[in-house]
Amino acid sequence: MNKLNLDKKQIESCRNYANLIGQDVQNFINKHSTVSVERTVLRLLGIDGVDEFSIPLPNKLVDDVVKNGDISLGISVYIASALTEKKMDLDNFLEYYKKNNISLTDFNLISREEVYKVLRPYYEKSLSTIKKNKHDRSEFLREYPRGKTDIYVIVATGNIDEDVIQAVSAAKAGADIIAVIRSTGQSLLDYVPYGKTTEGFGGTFATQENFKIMREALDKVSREEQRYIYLVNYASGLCMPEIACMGALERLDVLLNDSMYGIIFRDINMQRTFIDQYFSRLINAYSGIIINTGEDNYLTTADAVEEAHTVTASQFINEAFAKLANLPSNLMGLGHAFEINPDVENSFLLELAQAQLAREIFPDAPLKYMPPTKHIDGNIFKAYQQNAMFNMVTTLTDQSIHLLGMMTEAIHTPFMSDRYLAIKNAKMIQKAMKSFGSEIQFKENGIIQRRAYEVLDEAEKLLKQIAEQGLFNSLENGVFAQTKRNINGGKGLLGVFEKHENYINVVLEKMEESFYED
Amino acid sequence: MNKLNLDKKQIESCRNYANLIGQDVQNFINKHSTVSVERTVLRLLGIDGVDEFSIPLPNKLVDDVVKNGDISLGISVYIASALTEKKMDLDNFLEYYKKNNISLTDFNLISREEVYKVLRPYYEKSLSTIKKNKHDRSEFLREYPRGKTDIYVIVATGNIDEDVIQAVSAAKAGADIIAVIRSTGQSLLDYVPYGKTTEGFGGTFATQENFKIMREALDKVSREEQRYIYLVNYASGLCMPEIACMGALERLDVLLNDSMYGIIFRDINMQRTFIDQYFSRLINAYSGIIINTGEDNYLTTADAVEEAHTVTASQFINEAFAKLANLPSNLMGLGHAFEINPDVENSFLLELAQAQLAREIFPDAPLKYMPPTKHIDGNIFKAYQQNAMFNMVTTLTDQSIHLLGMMTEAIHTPFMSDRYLAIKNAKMIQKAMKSFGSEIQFKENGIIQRRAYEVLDEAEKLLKQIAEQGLFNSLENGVFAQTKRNINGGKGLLGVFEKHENYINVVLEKMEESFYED
Amino acid sequence: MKIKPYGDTFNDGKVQVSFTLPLSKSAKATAAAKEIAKEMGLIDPSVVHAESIGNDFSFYIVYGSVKTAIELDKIQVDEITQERLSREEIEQLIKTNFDKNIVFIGASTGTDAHTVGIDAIMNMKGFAGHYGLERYEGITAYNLGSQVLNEDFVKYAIEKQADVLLVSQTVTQKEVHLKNMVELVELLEAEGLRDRIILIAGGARITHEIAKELGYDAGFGPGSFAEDVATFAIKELIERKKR
Amino acid sequence: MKIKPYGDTFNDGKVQVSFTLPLSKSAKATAAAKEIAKEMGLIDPSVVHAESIGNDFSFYIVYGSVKTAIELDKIQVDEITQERLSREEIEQLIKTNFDKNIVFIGASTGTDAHTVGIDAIMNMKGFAGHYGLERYEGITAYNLGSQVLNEDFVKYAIEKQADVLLVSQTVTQKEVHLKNMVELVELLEAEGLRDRIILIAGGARITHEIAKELGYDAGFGPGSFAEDVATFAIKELIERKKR
Ligand code: B12
Ligand code: B12
Ligand SMILES: Cc1ncc(COP(=O)(O)O)c(C=O)c1O
Ligand SMILES: Cc1ncc(COP(=O)(O)O)c(C=O)c1O
Repeated sequence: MNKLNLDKKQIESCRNYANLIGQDVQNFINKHSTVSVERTVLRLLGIDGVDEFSIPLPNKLVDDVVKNGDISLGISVYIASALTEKKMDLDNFLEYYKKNNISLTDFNLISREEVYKVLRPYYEKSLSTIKKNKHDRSEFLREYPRGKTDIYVIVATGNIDEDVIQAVSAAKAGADIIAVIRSTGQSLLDYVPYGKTTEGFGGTFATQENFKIMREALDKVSREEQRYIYLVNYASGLCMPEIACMGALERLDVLLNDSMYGIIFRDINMQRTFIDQYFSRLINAYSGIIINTGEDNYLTTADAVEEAHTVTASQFINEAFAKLANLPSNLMGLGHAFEINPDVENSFLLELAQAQLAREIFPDAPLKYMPPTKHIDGNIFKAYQQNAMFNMVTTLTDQSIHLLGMMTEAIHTPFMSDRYLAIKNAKMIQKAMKSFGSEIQFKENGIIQRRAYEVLDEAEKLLKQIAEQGLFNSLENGVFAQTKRNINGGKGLLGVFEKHENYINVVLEKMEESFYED
Repeated sequence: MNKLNLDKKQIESCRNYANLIGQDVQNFINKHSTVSVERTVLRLLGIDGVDEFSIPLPNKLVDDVVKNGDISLGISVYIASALTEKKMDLDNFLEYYKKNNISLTDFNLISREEVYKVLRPYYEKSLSTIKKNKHDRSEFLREYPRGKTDIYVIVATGNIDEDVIQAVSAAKAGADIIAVIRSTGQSLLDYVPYGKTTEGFGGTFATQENFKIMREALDKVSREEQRYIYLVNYASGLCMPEIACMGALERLDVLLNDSMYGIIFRDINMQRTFIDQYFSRLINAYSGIIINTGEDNYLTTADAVEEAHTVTASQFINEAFAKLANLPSNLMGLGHAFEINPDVENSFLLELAQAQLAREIFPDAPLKYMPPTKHIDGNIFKAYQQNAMFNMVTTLTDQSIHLLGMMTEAIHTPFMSDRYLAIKNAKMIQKAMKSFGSEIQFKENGIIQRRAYEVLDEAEKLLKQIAEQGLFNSLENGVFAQTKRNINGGKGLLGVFEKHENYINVVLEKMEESFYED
Repeated sequence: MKIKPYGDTFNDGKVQVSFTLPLSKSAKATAAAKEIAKEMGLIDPSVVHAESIGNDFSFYIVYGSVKTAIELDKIQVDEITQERLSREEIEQLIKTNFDKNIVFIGASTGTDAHTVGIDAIMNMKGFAGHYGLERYEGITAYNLGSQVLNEDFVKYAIEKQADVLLVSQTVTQKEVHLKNMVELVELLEAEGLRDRIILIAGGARITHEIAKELGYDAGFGPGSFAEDVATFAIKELIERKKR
Repeated sequence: MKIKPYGDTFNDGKVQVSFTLPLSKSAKATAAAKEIAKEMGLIDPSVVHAESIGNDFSFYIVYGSVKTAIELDKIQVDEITQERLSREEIEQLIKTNFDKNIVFIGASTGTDAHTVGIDAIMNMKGFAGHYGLERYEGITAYNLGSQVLNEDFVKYAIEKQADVLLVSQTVTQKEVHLKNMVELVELLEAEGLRDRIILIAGGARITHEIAKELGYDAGFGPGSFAEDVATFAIKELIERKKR
């Protein structure tokens, strides 16, 4: 595995800078919460469903407190106080709440101990569902052990029923991981749609019901194929922790959950994103869900030769945040991508260097490796070849989560046959080149090694600079994807608040505790 | 270049066996001639054209002697004697011959010295045309130096005019070598068709006029593109030396000219083929034309994993015959192919081993590397990928003559776009992986090296066995392509004859002399 | 002139087709594939490949010859035929014809978050060696980025007194782009702005033809550069000034 | 049941098409490509790729939706529906029904030199783990190899009193195989042999349908094995004996 002969000290130094960066932001995170964090608490107490205007109950309740009470205390105390005063269980209270024109802030607030006492049965129920899901997943994995590289494809029809057909078909063709792409724009909604959906643009809405439908279908095909098929969805966005919670409840296996993607690519406020990602990742850590980070996206806007080091630097930062959220290495699906213009001389060697670099820096991480997208054009034959080259690098460098490129990348979301052909492409390379990686050595100080050193050097410099300036400032200066974001700009800032000294979050605290116990 | 760490002694031993095999057959060759050898002599004296029944004059004259005279004396003496007795020059005599019902055997035979004296002006004219062609090619090559790998594509429309359009288009897209495939079955005709042709099946007739038309078109595009475009045709068949002669006269650059292909794949008699290939290759050596051998074809009938060593053994034999015909290494385009079933685990490594083996055994030969054909099916996308993998091995092992695979290999002879896309595929690999070969080393005694040792071992054993049994016997036993041929079977045996002790061949002798002069 | 596709001979009409059928692979499904090819007007279609791609689906590759040649002379293309001027020429043109800076405002509108295209046209750095509009003397360029609502876009246009609006649209699924592009035209008309502004669209699937149909002044597809857009816009502005 | 191709939704009718036009790349040529797609009955064809491929040629990739669904129930396939028997079953069948060996003669006929296919069916070793006819007890198999002229083939058939003739044809350019295959039928008829012999064709582009049309008893395409041919031939011989 050690082909690049990297400087261990330098890697250590990068990690140290990243930890400084992460810790600095974590201090900020610990003092804050957001509306979506609070909604997640409600969901983990078992609150779901929508009112007559299709507003999800968690939104309705949190908005109520935001408007009429003091959300900085956290939603936990409000809901617990209401139950106590009304002497109702949650279901009854919610019925009562929906029917009568009352506010959640109409009740006398009870003490921290009482809050825990009242809410324990509710959150314990959810937590035990999550634990059961984690256990079921382990059972599946024990029964059907995985290879070293998982083939990952997306479905994106907009219609969950159609998605199921395509997912099953892909699994039968050899896919190990199925991601259901979200409808364009969902990440900017400050609520999670409810129920089964069959209309979406460029993807299908992420709803708990849709998760359930797909999970069921995949469990069935997992048994048929004797391979456990991972289900993936996307957390990043204004509802990051809520989606993590839904994923935990419906046994998703992988969640796109970057610490910065929303900031850079969806112009979501950075304070909001950092706070949300922490809770979201904590849930994932608790549920045994692999996170996927999104630094691969940097190269869709910036040049992949010049900006390769930003990907590496970002991986270190994502790792630092992941550790702070108690995620073990084997759940850190750090992202990177094959995005160099194939017209660049020796582009293949540069890609190989970068992929191997990631592999050697993060030996235990289930690295997510993204296919070429930017330099794919409408020539589907050429695209098929570019994907073959990408598949080769994947195989040569033992990447873990292998997102397959589609020959119609520049045209449309995948057709059934595009996906099938993509799987066939990957399988052929995997088989024909099976031992190629272990059969070759790289020339000492040759093009490949030198490229890796160069990228690592620059990543270290960048991390040092970010550590000095702070991550907030750095994002304002546009260090990643050449995109500048204002600390008070972007979507969702209104949903951020400082925690009161009496702030209570029953679920977050319980989860944190669980990690200290171990 | 030395990646396999081959045993030099073993290579030496293979060469020794091959030389024994070659010398043994050469003893037979030296004592024999064939009707096509004699027709070639006439062509090199400047005799061309057809009679009123479309029978080529060279055929008419040789058949005349076969029927009415003693062809074992060679055609030279008959034609020289006729000219002497009739006191005519060649053109006049031929007019006279065609008009009057005479035989070439009607004249008193003159002495060897007289024969030379009479024929000198005629053959010298041809030889000087050939020398001029050789010189012109050198000039082109001096002006436009070549890279290390030449991209080779075929045209095969059946219509020389359409071929020209496609050839020019391919050259503009980046092809360095254009081969005009012959019409199905031409190799079994015991004459060469005459004049321009626009109707053929799966290919275009090889005629001198067609050669000229294509050469002109390619010279034009060579100047436009500032790259000298090689022209290729096929010699193997019943008219092997005649086509070599036509190629020499029209400045072809490469000729398919195997010592055994006709025997194995066209069921041409082996005596006939061996004799013909010698003269044919002598002409090529004289003209500076690269020969291409056809051991790649073995793997289209036999299994490429099991029979790889037969290709290597055959390359040694073809090399031995080439040396006997005075061909220098840099004109020996020995053939091999990428034909392993891609479903075989690590097939890519086995292909790499084989290609590198050929490269290291024959470091100075312009190796001809053939694409996958046998395991290509109607899935054009898969085929495009297989071709990409083939292109990678080509680039990794510095093959010289790179025959591009077509995505429609299993369907039809190439469409214009198939060829274009094939060139694009090859160019992308060449560029993106430019230095990959020099950047990697193979693991010592790993899969690749061990495979190479195994193939070389078996090739040595096979060569030893053939040297012991003799090549004629071995072919009767089906050592190559699992095809058995009888020494007195197959087409064209009737055209073989033993030379009389007074046999004269003015051109062959002159050419042989020229090599001893150097 | 009548033309047909070209396989390896003039007017052989050869085309390659591929598709999936919602049928398990079978002789009947293959026959159905052939039937579909015939429906497409192919003579002698040959199903060269049939492959099962999952439970109830199979994939086909077909070659065949199209029946009818098309009449080339009848094809009308609404094409931007102008020669692309260089940046210097455009700057000169602005200098000679206007005494104020020309204001370009661009955005990736609606839910569309793809900015690489509009950035390529507008940002200082430009694309593939062609500087963006921000670098042009005589041009004031505002790039509003991604997911800009049409309302906000129009508001900004009024505020900055835009001369040229640049709309980038990449996501075309379920025709979102058409709806979104038309909505902008309607908004501009409602504000009485449409005629005072040059409205230009661009994106990977945008053609001049489509843009014109939707009520835009021009459309630019893949491979466009700032020069193309600026040449068109400035010349058009000069034209309009004359009228 | 009516069906259409499937892109990512039932009956979306999506197909992919590619072809070359004998035109230099231009907006007009792209429009022509779109026109051709329309001629093929595609709704909303989208030219997703246009590339110059040499002086006067350009290459196009188009996606679009076919208009008409086809009626699946109307499709008739002349299919060999028999279950493939195992070698042992076939040998048993011969044993019980005939008291002499069944003579199969095969060749790649005409100018065709492709023997891998006929070898796969006939040679001892067989193909992909399926033994060839030479290995069958009760069958006498003669494989004449390549480029066997029809005349010679018929002569040999008479000499060896063949029961079954196997014809392999691979080269299909300019329809050589059709001519060659028909000629054989005519020769057999002239000799009064046609009805006394089972005539079977095979090859990469051969289908049962085509073979029947040309007057053969059956046709076998890619993926056929000795068992398929033997099952068909022996059962047919038994049938004929009954009549
Ligand atoms: C990069 C990229 C992204 C990046 C965008 C980053 C960013 N800041 O822009 C990220 C990763 C964020 C992304 C996200 C998504 N993407 Co995206 N993405 C691409 C990708 C790979 C490249 C697009 C690109 O940058 N091209 C390069 C630029 C330079 O080309 P261009 O845009 O065509 O621009 C040129 C011309 O068109 C013209 N031009 C463009 N705009 C304008 C404007 C004017 C006025 C003028 C004059 C000219 C002009 O000039 C430019 C230079 O020549 C394409 C696939 C591909 N290879 O094309 C998919 C693709 C466009 N994405 C797609 C989808 C579906 C999405 C998502 C919706 C997926 C999802 N469900 O999550 C999301 C959400 C985005 C959203 N809400 O809009 C689909 C669109 C399918 C369709 N036809 O509708 C594509 C085709 C991929 C696919 N096959 O699924 N994507
Ligand atoms: C191997 C090969 C050769 C070898 C043949 C060696 C040999 N001894 O057979 C060599 C190198 C000699 C060769 C030469 C040529 N070839 Co070639 N060749 C091929 C290749 C690569 C594979 C064919 C093959 O062996 N397939 C494997 C066998 C097992 O499959 P199969 O034949 O389909 O057989 C199966 C079934 O069809 C069936 N079957 C077959 N026959 C029969 C018979 C019966 C009775 C039954 C029941 C079943 C049956 O059962 C078999 C097992 O399942 C194909 C391309 C490809 N990938 O398909 C080109 C191909 C067939 N060749 C082609 C051409 C044009 C030629 C040449 C004419 C080129 C030239 N101008 O020089 C020459 C000349 C040959 C000639 N005179 O016929 C073209 C044909 C184009 C067309 N459609 O007309 C092809 C498609 C390549 C191309 N794209 O140009 N070729
Ligand atoms: C980390 C991460 N999160 C989320 C997404 C998708 O987000 P959206 O649904 O906002 O397009 C991506 C897309 O590639 C991603 O990389
Ligand atoms: C050495 C050699 N000669 C000749 C040919 C072509 O011969 P024919 O024209 O007989 O098909 C080939 C075909 O691949 C070949 O490899």
